[in-house]
Amino acid sequence: MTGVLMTGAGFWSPLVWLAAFLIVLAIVLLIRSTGRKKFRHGTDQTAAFFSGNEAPKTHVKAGNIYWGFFVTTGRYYRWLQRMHTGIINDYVYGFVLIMVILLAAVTMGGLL
Amino acid sequence: MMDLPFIAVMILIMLGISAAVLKRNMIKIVMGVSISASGINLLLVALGYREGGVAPIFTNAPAAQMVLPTPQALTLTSIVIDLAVTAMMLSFVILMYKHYGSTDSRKRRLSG
Amino acid sequence: MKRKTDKSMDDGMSIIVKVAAYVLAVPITILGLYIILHGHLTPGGGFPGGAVIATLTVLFLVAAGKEKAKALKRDMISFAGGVGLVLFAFFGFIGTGTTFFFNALANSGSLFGMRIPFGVNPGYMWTAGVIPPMNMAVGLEVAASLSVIALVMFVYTMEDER
Amino acid sequence: MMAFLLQHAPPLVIALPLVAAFAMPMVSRLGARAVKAWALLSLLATESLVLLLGRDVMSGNPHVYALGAAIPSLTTPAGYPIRIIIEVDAMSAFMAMICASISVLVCMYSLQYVRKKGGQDKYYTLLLLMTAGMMGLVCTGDLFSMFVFLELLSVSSGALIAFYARRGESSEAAFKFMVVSSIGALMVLLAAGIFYGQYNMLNLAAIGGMLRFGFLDKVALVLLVAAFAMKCGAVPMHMWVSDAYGEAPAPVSAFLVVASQASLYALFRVCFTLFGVAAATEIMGWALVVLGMLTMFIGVTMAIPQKDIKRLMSYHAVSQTGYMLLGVGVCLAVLGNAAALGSFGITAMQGGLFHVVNHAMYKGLLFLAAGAIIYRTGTRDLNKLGGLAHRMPLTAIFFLIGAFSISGLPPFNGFASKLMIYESVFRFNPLLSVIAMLTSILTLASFMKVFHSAFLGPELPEYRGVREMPPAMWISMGILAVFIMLFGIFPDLVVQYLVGPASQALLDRIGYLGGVL
Repeated sequence: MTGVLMTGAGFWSPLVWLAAFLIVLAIVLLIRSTGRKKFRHGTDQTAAFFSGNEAPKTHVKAGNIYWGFFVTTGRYYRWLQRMHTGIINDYVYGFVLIMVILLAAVTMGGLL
Repeated sequence: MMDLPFIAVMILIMLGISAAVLKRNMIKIVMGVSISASGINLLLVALGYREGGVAPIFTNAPAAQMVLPTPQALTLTSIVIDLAVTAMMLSFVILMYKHYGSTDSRKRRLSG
Repeated sequence: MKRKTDKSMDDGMSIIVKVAAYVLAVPITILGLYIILHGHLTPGGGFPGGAVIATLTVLFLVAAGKEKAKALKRDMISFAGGVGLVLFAFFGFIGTGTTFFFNALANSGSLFGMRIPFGVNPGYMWTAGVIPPMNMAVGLEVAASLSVIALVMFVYTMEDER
Repeated sequence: MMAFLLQHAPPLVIALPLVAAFAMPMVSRLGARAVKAWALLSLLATESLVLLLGRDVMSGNPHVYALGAAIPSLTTPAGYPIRIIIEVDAMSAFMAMICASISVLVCMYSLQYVRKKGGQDKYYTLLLLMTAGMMGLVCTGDLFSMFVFLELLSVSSGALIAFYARRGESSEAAFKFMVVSSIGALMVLLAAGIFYGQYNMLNLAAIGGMLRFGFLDKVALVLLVAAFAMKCGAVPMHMWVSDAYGEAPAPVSAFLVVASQASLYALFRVCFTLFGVAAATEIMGWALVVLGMLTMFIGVTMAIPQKDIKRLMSYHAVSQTGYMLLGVGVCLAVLGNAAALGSFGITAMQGGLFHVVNHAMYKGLLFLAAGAIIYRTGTRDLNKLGGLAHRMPLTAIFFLIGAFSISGLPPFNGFASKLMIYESVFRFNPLLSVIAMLTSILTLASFMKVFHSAFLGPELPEYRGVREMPPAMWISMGILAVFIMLFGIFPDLVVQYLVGPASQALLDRIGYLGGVL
């Protein structure tokens, strides 16, 4: 059948998904249309509430996003930073290391 | 004595790669890569050697078995490629020296 | 970063080196051409011959110095290299009637199409089909592109700091 | 005429971009417009030839071509293969189609993106050479030609990475790339030498037929796998990827993704066709799976804190390569077990190969979107960007399509291939599947960070004059976006007509060997 992808354990049908998505969208729009019509764009209604003061119009910069995540996983990231030195010698060293590990795995693998 | 070239090949390749891993001077890293390439070229030439064979050149050839010219062709090709690669790497080192003022591989700006 | 500009290389090296270089130019050219043209008979061929000819450029650059090096136009040299490569590909396409890279000229009796007599021989020039023309094309290409590499590197190393 | 073209298509798809690149010094004398037209036309010709060849090959008709033989199919004149042999089966055709299609789009995008004075002809020459290298790498049936094309690919991409030589960083990235990839290619050559010493052959099929799998063969297997895994950017050999992709011009980054996948093809070819069941497939398969897991997770976690938009995307490219290694590695691990292979192995491989084509498309789209941002704003620092959606809505939409696709949100194409990988890998080992899903979540998180910091927020004063990107750029991105949608909505057709034959060809070792011998 067209539009159904068999994935071994189950199936995935984007067309059915799209149909379901459209139905849900229609329901959402239906519910939305029953709402109040007093909404005005560009008035105080849309402004953010900032304790009665003027809300600052700033942009959260990329460096500040996920701050808590980096604090929690700090040790892991320090380890990663130590790994990614950016020195070409370490790049070649990683390659040699993988070759040695693979060689050990392939030659010793039969014995285990 | 037949294994002598192969031992030399191994030594050359190891030398080249250890230079690429251990040396911090980028010119020396390029030299290491070139040494490994020469080691592999030596391997190809040594593989093409046959006891009692003559070189595959028709002109004034003695009446004896000729060796297959494939390894020689491979070696020539790989020498040409090695030349191009070495020239490229050296010109990058020149450019980096112009910008960073050093040929030390630890002086890098890309990391992490 | 400020670096001292090396002015000593502008006019090239001493007169002894220059004369020696100009004298050597002739045998180098002849050797290179010999290696290219006899590529199908003796060891050698397009790449070694072209490399020999390219040493001429290096010799000229080192001996004559930066001012004279401006006489070598990079565009023209890489144009010649392109011509060589396209010729090489053209000789590859000649055989496309049967297969790509098929040696269509060999044993055909035309240019380079002489049949090789079996056995020990002193080497016949007009044999081997498309291989000698391909050697020439490769020789042209290699001579040109190695010259360009030498020229570019020479200009880079001699260039003043921006 | 068509039959003639079809018969000679295997060498022509390599020769066409190569000759076009050779002729570039002559064409460049006619001016910059001629250079662009020449590059685009020759890539279009290559693309149409590849599609012609691919349609024939996909319908179960692999092509074998011996260069210089009296007839193209004369591969064994003296009982053993002696010439350079090009063998195009469904897997090669699949990869060749990806390479050719992306090359056309990248060239189209570059028409307006690359503005450097005096460097135009060199840029397009190198682009054509890269295409030729990829085509050769995926079409050749010979270990030594594989090395040659790998080096052609490395040299041309190295030169393209350093295209903006005014920046010291790009030279640094190119130097690192060249050192690492030339050492990798030397290992391939060493493996070719080892094979030649044992079997006096260089042809993949001939070596595969005579393989004894002694100690030297194991060494050669390790050399080849390590070299190609490094070239496709598996952790811990991935550090060059973030430098090279990050510093290259944006269209080149999009093309380098495909170059990595050509190396991935070579890796699969070596594992499945050259060695096959005879080798330690279980160990090798597990090695690929472990590499894939590491690649996936370390790649994505390194991507999250990045502040350079292209460097962030390069780490994502590393991370996505892990999915392909995982899918195909699972298939390799169960290659000797017919029941497991039938029940989930083939699906895992199909998922991996489907991910290859999807990755080429959405990663290409994302890199091109990043290129559009850089083209208009002149900066790649996410900390300095913001509010671009006001001025560049089209870029924002394309970026969002790419971001949803790479994070595996339905109904985009990334979801279909990831679902195949998850469900089949779950039956192999549930833990792997869970880590793969976690990686997807982290991918979405990091792309939301990019989208928020570059496109959302109030309009910044310094980008008030920014305009939407020029037409050649959005047309090529639009084509990619449309194909991402189509592949997402009709994944079953893609699997049936493209991925299915390719995975069958990769598993059909006897067929590949029999094509030459």
